[in-house]
Amino acid sequence: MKFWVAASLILASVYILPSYEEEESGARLLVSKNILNQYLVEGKDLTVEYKIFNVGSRVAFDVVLNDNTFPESSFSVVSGNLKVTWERIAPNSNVTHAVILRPLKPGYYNFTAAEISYVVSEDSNERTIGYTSYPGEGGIVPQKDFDRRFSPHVLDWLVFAFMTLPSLGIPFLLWYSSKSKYDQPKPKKN
Amino acid sequence: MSRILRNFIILLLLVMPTTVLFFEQALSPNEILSEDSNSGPFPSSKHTIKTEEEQATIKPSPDADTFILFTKPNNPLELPAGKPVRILIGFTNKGNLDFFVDTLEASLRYPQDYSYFLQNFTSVTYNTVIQPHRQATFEYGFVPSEAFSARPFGLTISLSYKDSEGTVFQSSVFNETIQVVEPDEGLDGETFFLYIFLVAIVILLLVGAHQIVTSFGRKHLTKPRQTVELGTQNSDVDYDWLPKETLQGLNKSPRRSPKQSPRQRRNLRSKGAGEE
Amino acid sequence: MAATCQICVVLGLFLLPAFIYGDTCLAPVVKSQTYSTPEAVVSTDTVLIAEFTLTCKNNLKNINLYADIGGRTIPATKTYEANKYQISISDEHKKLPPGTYEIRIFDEEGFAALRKAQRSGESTDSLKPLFTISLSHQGIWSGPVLQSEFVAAMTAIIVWWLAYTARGKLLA
Amino acid sequence: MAGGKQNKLSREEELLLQDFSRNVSTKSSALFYGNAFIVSAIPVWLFWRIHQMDLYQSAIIFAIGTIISTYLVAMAYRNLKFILKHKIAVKREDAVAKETLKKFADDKRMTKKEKDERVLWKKNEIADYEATTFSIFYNNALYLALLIVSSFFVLKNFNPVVNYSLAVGSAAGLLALFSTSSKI
Repeated sequence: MKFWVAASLILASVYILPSYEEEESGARLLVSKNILNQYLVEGKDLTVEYKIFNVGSRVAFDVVLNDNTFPESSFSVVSGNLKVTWERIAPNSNVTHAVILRPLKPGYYNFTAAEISYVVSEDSNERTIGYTSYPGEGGIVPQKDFDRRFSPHVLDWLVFAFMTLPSLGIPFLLWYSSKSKYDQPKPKKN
Repeated sequence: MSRILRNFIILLLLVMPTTVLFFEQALSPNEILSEDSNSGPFPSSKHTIKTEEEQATIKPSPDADTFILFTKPNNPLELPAGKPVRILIGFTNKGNLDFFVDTLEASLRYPQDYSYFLQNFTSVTYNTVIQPHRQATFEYGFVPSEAFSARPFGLTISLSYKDSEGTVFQSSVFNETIQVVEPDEGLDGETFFLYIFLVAIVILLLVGAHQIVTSFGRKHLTKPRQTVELGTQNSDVDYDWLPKETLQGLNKSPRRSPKQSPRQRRNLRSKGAGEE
Repeated sequence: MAATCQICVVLGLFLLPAFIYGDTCLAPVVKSQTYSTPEAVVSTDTVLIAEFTLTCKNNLKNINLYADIGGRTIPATKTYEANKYQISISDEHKKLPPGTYEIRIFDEEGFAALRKAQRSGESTDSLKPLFTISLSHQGIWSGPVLQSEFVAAMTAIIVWWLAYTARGKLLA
Repeated sequence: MAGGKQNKLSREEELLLQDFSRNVSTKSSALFYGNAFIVSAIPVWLFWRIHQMDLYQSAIIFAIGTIISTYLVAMAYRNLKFILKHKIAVKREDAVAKETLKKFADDKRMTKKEKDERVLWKKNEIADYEATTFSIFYNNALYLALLIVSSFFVLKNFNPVVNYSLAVGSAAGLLALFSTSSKI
């Protein structure tokens, strides 16, 4: 009987021990939040990328990434979700998450950090709360300014060609008609 | 029989913990540098610069735990010169006072003597408050200048913060000698075509130059030779003063030496005398 | 006799974790929606996103899923809506060329088999995924090949050149 | 236009020269100003749509630019027409003469002098017509080319208002300048 007690004790310690003894260096998540845009343009895509690195030595459990720094009034979600979870993130691995938003208003906007919370080890139910890195201040360019610099205005150029047609074409046709009527091929002098 | 079995089970139980631990770390060796949070004070050398001294005295706070992770080149010991380096700095507030993270600065220093600054990177101010038992991540990027390639440098990155009572702390998140290596410029498509384009232009220029040289040269050379040929047909030498016979003689047999028959010589002499 | 039952108890304890994940999703029904970065003028990197909702006949809830895209295995992110997952990949424009990407989704077992196959080096195409989502990436539009004002300027200059030659003829 | 050729001009040429004075009739100057206005209005559309300048805010600059450019372009029309007219007259002389003579060959009543008069008048009219139309065509082409090149390449990075005023100003100015000399 004694034997059985010893066996179960050892077995239990096997599960608890690792988490207890290295509580100090449990899972640790570093989360970077970047905006992958050269220009922030009203009405065009704004890509937000979160990279979660587990630099601790144990698996991070029940990781929740929640970003409520984009108010509905000024950003609409095109694709992806602002609140996501991962069951587990293994140590020394990283996970990428992306969200595509569309700014609705031009002007300056301060992009602040999102929130991350996770459980350091399987049995401890105390959640560690952290913040991601923050991209900082960004200027959202109004659609008109952006178009002036980048959109090809093909239609406008066609209308321009159409407008210049009369002021170039008519004089040419008139001149050409009278020229051809009176012009005899010039004898090749020299 | 059961005794053997019992020993076997005990052995199994003893062995199991190690397998479980091993399994946890099975994925890949932990190459990310786990750095001890409070590195020793700076090597105080005689001619420390004033800021250096100030830094030396500021201690990191025991309640703060920082962690550094190089994301762009994921090996911190070799940084390509001229290429941007991105790092993530984790900061955990273990104490029960708010921490106010100020600035983070990084600098490349002379490997033998850390007080000698070689390149000071722009420092970034974060101004973030971290409540107790909360964590935060900060991102920082810098570009080691191209001139520094293939030499060891001391890279120090230090984060300065203060707690709600105003005591200032500074913990040096990274303080090692690293090697700045040649950026391996893969010859990707673009640069390849660029070279071809340049070569093409050079060839074009050469051909053009050759063309000009030859055409200019040909025009120059041919002109004098032409004049030489013209000379014999209608040169401006006036032949009419020669008596007819000598002219025919000259044209008929240029090969014969200009020996004249006695009769001709006699005529000549008498004409010459007549003229005198 | 007692010894044998002792062994099977210990073995049972030992294998306990494996039993929990046993049942797989039967007849999965998938509704997916994909996104890929349209233009390079605005964004610095290409991002491919696939969001999908999985409903199984034996109505399993929020099971763990893993995705394999061209050799990259990443865990599928779970969102706060039931059974809705998201997979996102981001890389430089050159590294994610236009084309259709086959995203193979594995459940726990499939994933374990996949890892084993990867570790032992054999090709992983033979493994049958739970289901696949094909994400078509049209490609990055990085500005018109020929600036439109350049075309306009060229035509204007050509028209002027014709006029200039005509004028030369007239004046000569 | 070497001096030698000048003195051989017959009386007929003198007559013709009289008509070639620089001041044009009101009808053709109206035509010139109309065309010049149309050409000068085109940049307004260009800058409004492509440079996205706000029409109302910069209405004044548009008005001033258009008026100045109209004046300069009309002047360019006149100059070029004057240069062209004489040349065209010379070129078209015999063709016109042949055609008019053929027309009046039958009625005997007209004296030789009157026929000549008629030929001269017709030639002058044709020359004037052709010179006008070609001058408008050539100047418009040059104006648009100058405008586009200067606005989208030379002054590319200037602020739109400055871009407009400089582009239209330089295009119209250069046009007037070029029209004075017969080389370019």
